[in-house]
Amino acid sequence: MNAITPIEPADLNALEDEAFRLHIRAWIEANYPAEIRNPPKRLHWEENKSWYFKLAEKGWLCPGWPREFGGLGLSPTKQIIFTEELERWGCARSNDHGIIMLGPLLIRYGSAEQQQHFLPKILSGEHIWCQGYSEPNSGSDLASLRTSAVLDGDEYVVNGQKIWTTLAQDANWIFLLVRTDPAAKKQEGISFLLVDMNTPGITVRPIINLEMHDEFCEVFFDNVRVPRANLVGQLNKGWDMAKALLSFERIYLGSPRQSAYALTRLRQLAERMGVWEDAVFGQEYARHRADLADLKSLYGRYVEVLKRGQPLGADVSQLKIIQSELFQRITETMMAIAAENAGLMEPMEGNRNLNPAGLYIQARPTSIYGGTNEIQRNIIAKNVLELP
Amino acid sequence: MNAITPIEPADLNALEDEAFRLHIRAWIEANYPAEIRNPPKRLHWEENKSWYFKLAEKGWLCPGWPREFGGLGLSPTKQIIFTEELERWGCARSNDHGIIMLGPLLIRYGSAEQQQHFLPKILSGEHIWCQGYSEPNSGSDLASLRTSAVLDGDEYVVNGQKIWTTLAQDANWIFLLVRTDPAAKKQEGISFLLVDMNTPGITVRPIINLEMHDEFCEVFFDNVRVPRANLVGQLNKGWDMAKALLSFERIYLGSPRQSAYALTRLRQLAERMGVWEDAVFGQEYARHRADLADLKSLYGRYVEVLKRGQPLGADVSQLKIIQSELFQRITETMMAIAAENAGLMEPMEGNRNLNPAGLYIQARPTSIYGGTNEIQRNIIAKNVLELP
Amino acid sequence: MSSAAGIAPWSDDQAESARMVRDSAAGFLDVARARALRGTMPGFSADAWREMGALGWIGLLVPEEAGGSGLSMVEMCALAEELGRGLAPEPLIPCVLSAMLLAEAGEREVLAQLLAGEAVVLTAWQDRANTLAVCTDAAATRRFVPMAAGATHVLLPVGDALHLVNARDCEITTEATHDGGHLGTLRPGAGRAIGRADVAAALDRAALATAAYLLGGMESGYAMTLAYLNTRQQFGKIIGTFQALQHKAVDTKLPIALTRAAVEEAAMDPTRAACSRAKARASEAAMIVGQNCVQLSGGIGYTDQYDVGLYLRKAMVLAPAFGGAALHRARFMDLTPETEDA
Amino acid sequence: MSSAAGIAPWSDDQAESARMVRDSAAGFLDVARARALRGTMPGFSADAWREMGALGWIGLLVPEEAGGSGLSMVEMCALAEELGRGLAPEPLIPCVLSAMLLAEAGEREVLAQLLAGEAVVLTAWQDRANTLAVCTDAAATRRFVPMAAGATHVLLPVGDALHLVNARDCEITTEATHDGGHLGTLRPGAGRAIGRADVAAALDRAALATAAYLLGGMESGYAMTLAYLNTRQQFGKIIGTFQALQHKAVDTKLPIALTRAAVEEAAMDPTRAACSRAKARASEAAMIVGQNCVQLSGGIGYTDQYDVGLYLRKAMVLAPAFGGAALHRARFMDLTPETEDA
Repeated sequence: MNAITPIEPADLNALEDEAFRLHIRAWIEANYPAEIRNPPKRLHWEENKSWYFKLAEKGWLCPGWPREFGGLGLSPTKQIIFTEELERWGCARSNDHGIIMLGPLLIRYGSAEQQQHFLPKILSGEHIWCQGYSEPNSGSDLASLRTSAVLDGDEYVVNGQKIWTTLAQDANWIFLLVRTDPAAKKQEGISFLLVDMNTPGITVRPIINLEMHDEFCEVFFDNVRVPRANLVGQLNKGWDMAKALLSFERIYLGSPRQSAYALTRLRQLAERMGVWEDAVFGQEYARHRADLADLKSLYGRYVEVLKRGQPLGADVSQLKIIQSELFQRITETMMAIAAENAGLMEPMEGNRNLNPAGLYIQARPTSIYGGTNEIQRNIIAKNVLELP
Repeated sequence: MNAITPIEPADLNALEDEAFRLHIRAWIEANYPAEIRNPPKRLHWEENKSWYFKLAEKGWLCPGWPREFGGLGLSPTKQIIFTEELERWGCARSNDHGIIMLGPLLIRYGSAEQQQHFLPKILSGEHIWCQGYSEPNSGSDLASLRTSAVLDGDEYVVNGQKIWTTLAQDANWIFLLVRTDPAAKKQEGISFLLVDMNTPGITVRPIINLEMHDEFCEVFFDNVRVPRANLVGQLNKGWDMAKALLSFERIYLGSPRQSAYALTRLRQLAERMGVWEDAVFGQEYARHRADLADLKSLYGRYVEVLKRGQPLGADVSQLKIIQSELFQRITETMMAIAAENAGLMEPMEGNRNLNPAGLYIQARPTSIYGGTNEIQRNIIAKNVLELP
Repeated sequence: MSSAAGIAPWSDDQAESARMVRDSAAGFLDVARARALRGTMPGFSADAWREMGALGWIGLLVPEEAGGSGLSMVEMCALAEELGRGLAPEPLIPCVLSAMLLAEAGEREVLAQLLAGEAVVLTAWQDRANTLAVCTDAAATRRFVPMAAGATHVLLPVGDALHLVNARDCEITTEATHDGGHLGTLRPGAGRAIGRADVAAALDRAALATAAYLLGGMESGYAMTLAYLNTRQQFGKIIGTFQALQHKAVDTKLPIALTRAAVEEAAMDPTRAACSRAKARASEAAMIVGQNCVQLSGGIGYTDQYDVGLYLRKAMVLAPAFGGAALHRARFMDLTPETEDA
Repeated sequence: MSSAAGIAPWSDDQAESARMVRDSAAGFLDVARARALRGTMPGFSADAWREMGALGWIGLLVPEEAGGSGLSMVEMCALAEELGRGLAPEPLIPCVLSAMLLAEAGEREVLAQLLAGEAVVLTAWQDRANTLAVCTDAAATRRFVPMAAGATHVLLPVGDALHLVNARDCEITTEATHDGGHLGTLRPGAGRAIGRADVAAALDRAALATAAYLLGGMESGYAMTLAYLNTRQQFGKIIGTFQALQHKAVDTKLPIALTRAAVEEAAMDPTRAACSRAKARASEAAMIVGQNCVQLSGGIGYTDQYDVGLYLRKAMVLAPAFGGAALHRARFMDLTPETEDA
């Protein structure tokens, strides 16, 4: 049950932006479990579900979904405020692939039956989704994926392997990009399939990463039979559907929140290490500080695009590069001032705000996941700079 | 006439290295014209020739040439010491394409007649050479050059254009790479030709660079007739001959002298600007200082290769990248601390040691000339790292 | 090239007003004009100066009741950006600064001449390099006065007290700068006190406008560089197809995008912290972008005849003007409270 | 891969001697051994330790008359480099340090056990992070003692005075480190004074040896990365054909080349300035190289199962050990007179 039940307006969209912000903020602060603020690692479902259910019960799980599908139907501006408030309070990202990725895709491309069947189960927490896109030999070149789905009667038979599947061990459903036409050109033989993780033939194997965390998994498919009705959209058109959702990811990965969090930790570490007043550290900190402020200004310009309901262009990839590399630089400064403490596995003195190595390691893959920064630079070169 | 004529040993090679160094040093200090120490720009022949003739008169113009061709026949180690001493005293580079490039090439590949005709004229200063390699559309891709030489009776007829020809306006001879077989594959139709600059049909047009200096020229060839006897080596084998001389250039361009010179100027500027004791400046200076010392250590390892008479590998390109980028970083620090003085065309207060903009501009093309740093990285990737 | 970097946080009215000012600058975009004026004295065109007056630019930030255009930093930055594209050598930003100060002090006669482009009033505020502080010694020699040879009058702040001096009563020596202009060292003659003004606040705006000028220059030099990458061939290919050059081009774009974000946000709300952050970014970015553009242009980029070098030369002069990157970054840091990031 | 970077400035005898020591380390190149020992206590193999003793490594720098091998830093760096390739977790460098100090102080009994690989004597010289100064307070808690759980004895310098303590008489707590080892915090118990030694000079050599260990690790991680670039395919091509990755690979090679140059020069003449310069370079380069190798290896580089990450983890622990880059660079600066470059 929610700790506070303020008087809820019938339509949150009707609130002034600032009033809306304070309304959201108050509820988050009253309801978010203190013990999982700013978690150092991505949380598992068991750690996270109480918050998921709180949001679900409140009806705030899916701020961006239209009201007729059980969402809050917030305007773009208010969705952004909602996200900002979650980030401000250091709320953990929940098991949100159903909320962020699959829901919007089904709303846009799914059949009425699929919408009626799956969306309520996301809202209730009955279905927890994960995303099966990357494969061992298809990372940057995702469109070369080879996991196959072959129609056999009224079922697709799926064989292959996915990798880097976030929190697959917590999910009971997975949405997949599969190859349904091996003869077609790369992007043109790919379809979008919904698969119950309890189907025989699926094996999940967690991957331990440099954080010693099992956030990512490999998922193996050995003659997994999937009802034909679980195909979303048109056969062999899965690529375009999946791609249409990626601009969300690019702005999400460009959010200044990681760098802002790290900069605060850097200050705390500098104070602990006695270098806060040091001139050399000071100018390095000032540089990070200005870099972050300028990133926030640039991020705000893309948020403005969203607020006006316009599509994000390829240039949003700039944010992802700038944010990930700033996050990395901040953590590199942390490592330098931490000196011998830089090697420690656990936070210093049991204070999780003093965890240089943890943040440093956490920052490493930000230039790899979500499309490596090399791929982002290719995208900008071709699509923004229009180089040949 | 030389200011001092110390007792000259019959064979300089017989001296101990350190004695040799001091011998050379004393002579340089006594004879080098003070007014052209550490010139801010490449000198023209009129400014430079008195030094050229002093070296020639002394017999020290060509330390590396064998004695039978009029050189000093120094061992590799002593040649290096000789160069170090010139660099130490800030001696200007003379109009040395005949000495450094053409002489060794003729000694290796020229006919006896060519050797007898041309080498003495280099030694006497009668012939001043320049090098015609690059063309407007053949820079990084030098082998695509198109200046043509077509045999007509006993003469080649040369047509085309060279560019970035250093000090062409001071030279009376030019050695050229020309295309003699337009049908052959790029590198295989190129020959090496010696051309009197006074031949009708040659036009030299200086290029003003960012230093407002006319160090480089364009040279145009309009039906220039060149005796067949001026072809060096085999027809269509000019590329290989020219390439064999390039490892000299790569280690020359990797010499720490530019960075060392700039670092001293940085210190002088820092003292003048009152930031020498500043902690932030101090750590930046320390970084440049350590970078320079490590570059010197690395440079020493390649000098060691030469001393042992071994060939330099492609990895010598590392030096050129490291030195040019360090030189540039040092001058960028100069610009930052010079503040408003960074925009001035002339040295501050008439003190040519305080010339931040001059050095900053001078450092820009070091990552372009002699094969751009991008080309050097390609070379290392392919030939050292053996990437595909 | 698309120069998309999101949308400026301006109202529709502001955006429209900025666009109109931009359009009015169309006649000053030709770099050949700036090139021709290099090294001349006083280094800029008297005709152009009068035209700038007629267009209302010199008084852009002066209230309408004082004879100015009464516009804001949004329009000023838009204008400065366009002038940066054309590398216009006229001392518009220094004179906009003087106009603000004259207006605030209540001086009207010289202000009117200045706004009309008939006078050139330069504010000689600094007595040394590398400072943001206004000189407080009336007798001190003033340094780094841009285009000083063209001054008809000199405005001498002593703290917030302003003195107006005829240029011919000052002893002025000049040093040539890399952009073809010059900087003056000035021994002030006797002038008259004309009142007081918030000089530091006006300097903040001059710094921000200079950041915008640098931004325009960066974008133009960068556009030339992209065009070169799109045409130059080596190894049988357009060099813009080489991935290493593509990525260097992207890395040159990023500081431009950050500069635009910082400048346009500051233009809307020109607090001292915002102005400092924008100038710090622009000063640093202009040097990086200029260097990279020269590098990407290869040999031709190092020739004086090629315009890309002119943008670098301008950056060398304007990056430190009204305070360089380190000074402004430190001031931004001092002025900005720590955020409450969790 | 050719690892050519010129020729070390060593005599033929030195080069031959270094080669022999390198060859003797062939059994310790297998990273799987180091991987298996991660997180165990004391984190290294007692058998391997005895073998290192038998090979004469622990006493490598101890004079022959004191029972050591009487070799120089040339051989020590060659050995450390090989151990870095194999990520050997045994506390060889800390114990080589202790052996030098014991020998210099004239202690023989524990030294003999140490040289034989039967004792593990750790020198607890620092009482805080980020220092090069030897602790001068006998009672101070000592920090960051590597592999402290494996110590049989602790050597406590108080300035240049040495005290030898049984490890069981000290209160030791440990914290796990990213390389699978641990660092100890130690409250010294009562020991016996054994004499004096130049602790600071011995620490210089430990820092230099650590630099060499890091160099070996960089080269191995880098070699793995090049192999990956040479096999991994995306977009129908070996990814090592992509120019942007080629250039990043080159930029990763350059700091390795500089580290080798600095380390091998210092090995020949281990002045304090030379040791500091080498450690500064190695500490900084190891982090950059480790980061770049992870980045170039993509997703797989971020998994714990892939060895490239182990080199980065080792760098995180050893870059600050015996002083990090900033400390050593500052000391190099203090110790090196200005050059007389004209």
